[in-house]
Amino acid sequence: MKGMTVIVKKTTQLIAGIVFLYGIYIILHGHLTPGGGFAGGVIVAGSFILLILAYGSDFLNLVKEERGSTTYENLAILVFLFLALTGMVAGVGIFFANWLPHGTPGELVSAGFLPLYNIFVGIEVAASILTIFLALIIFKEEVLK
Amino acid sequence: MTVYWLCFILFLVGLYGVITRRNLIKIAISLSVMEFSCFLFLALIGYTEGGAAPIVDTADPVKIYVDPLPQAMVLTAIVIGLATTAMLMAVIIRIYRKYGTFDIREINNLRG
Amino acid sequence: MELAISVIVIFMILGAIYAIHASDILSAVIAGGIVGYSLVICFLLLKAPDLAIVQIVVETITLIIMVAVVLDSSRKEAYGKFDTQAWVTAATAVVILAILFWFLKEASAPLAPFGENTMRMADAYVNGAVDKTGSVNLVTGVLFDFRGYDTLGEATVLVTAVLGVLTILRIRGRK
Amino acid sequence: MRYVTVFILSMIFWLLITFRFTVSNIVAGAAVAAITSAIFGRYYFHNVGKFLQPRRWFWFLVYLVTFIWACIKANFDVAYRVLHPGMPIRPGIVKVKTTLRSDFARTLLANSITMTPGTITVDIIGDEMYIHWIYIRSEDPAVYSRMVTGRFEEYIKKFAE
Repeated sequence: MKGMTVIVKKTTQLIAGIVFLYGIYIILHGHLTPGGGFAGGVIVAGSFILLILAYGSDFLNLVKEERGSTTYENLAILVFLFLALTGMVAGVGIFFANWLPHGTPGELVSAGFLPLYNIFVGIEVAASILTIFLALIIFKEEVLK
Repeated sequence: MTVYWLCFILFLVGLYGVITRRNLIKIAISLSVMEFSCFLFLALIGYTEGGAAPIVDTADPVKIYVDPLPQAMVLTAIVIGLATTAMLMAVIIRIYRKYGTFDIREINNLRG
Repeated sequence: MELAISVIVIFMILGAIYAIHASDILSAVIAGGIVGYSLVICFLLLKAPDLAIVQIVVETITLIIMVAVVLDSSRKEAYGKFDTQAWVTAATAVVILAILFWFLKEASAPLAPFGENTMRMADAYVNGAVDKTGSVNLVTGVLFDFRGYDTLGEATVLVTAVLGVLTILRIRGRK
Repeated sequence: MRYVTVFILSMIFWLLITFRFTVSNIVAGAAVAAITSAIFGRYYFHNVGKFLQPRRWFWFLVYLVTFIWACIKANFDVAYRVLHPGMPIRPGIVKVKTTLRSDFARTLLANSITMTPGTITVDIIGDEMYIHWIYIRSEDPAVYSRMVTGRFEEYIKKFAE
């Protein structure tokens, strides 16, 4: 797949980082404002999709990237499961127990486990959607060759 | 009550597309139309007249909020919908590479 | 409120009907986008900003994937003349739709009118939820604390779908 | 150098969208900005040192004023063409040769031309820009290049090259 014109490339250089940062903001503030791991994860994946669409598929050394995103996805869901299991080990004995101190509602560091769950679900969703997209692109490359 | 009926009509339009069309991409579009009508129905059920968005304002304890439960259900369903649509697209493009057409009846004939 | 949402839903129905009957597949895909983006406006009117954010991004990425698939293959609708079998299918569809509509008419009678909360259990999720979960956003509280199992299952479905896509699409195995 | 620029810009953006100045927020912002600069830093512009010269900022302000004025004029022109009952339009695509060297300056010029109503940059191939124009006033390349690019080109050359 070829990239697009120089206008799109230069604008992408400026914008992609900001889109990524906005996705992370949505993920981290999921327990305070609208949004959360699902919305932010899709936005983070969107910033990488923007880079791939603008620069073409030779840009990111694709086969290696797909292996990386699959690894991140599986690791994220494992950590999610592990965080849920800590509730059983920590003496509470309940799956998905929120045993960390809750803090003041409305602060960035509050609500116990919920920000951590948000972060790992965000990584998982972003890696999944990126993997699907990369699989489609690699399939196209292999067929055209 | 009209809104519920219109929402169900949207579902029926999607079902009509799935039954009568022969093009695989149109079947995928009709399936996502059915998905959207289900999401809309759940969000409609959770709405309360005069309610605020479910972000608690700690300064104002007597506010009414809309029901957060259907919203949480739909939130997961939307992302699953994206994954299943992408998987459907993968199957469809694989079929196109093998048979060279999107028409399901032609594919049935070619297989024999 | 009910009137505004009704107008938007009628618009969505028209878009869906056009998407089903268009003769060019690319315009069918774009007309399907009408339905998705109108849904975003409905969510905003129904006071569900979380859903609106997710839906607008997901719809965009779905459109990108669908347009990529369509541009890569044929744009022609392979639907020529209306033969006997097509008439039989259409008649079957109309009968099924009529039966389902009658069923809706019967089943929607005990439903509360629009705007009154139908669910009795909503109180447990709203009142005192901030003290129980510590999260100001009630949707996140329900998603990860009250109903954590659902989210875990959803993540599993996502991983399975990705594995399915990789299995279907990779021609050669990895070296 | 590029990484530091991206870090500072991300930090400013983070503080603008969150807008609360607690310790935890600033620490989180620094961490997020570090991740962003680590991933997206290598795709940023190469010579960011030019941002620090005050001369360029002066010419940037001049360019901004000219651009807004040209935009207002073009708005009225297009509104006249739309509302006139005879619809006096003569659309077509013209080829304009640009003297700008760097890719960033060319992108800025193309975006300025696109944002003034009536003209749209379709593509840049080599040195030549292909521009769709709602009313082609002249067919001589020297005259119409002057009309389309206006004074943007010299100002952009002064602050972005």
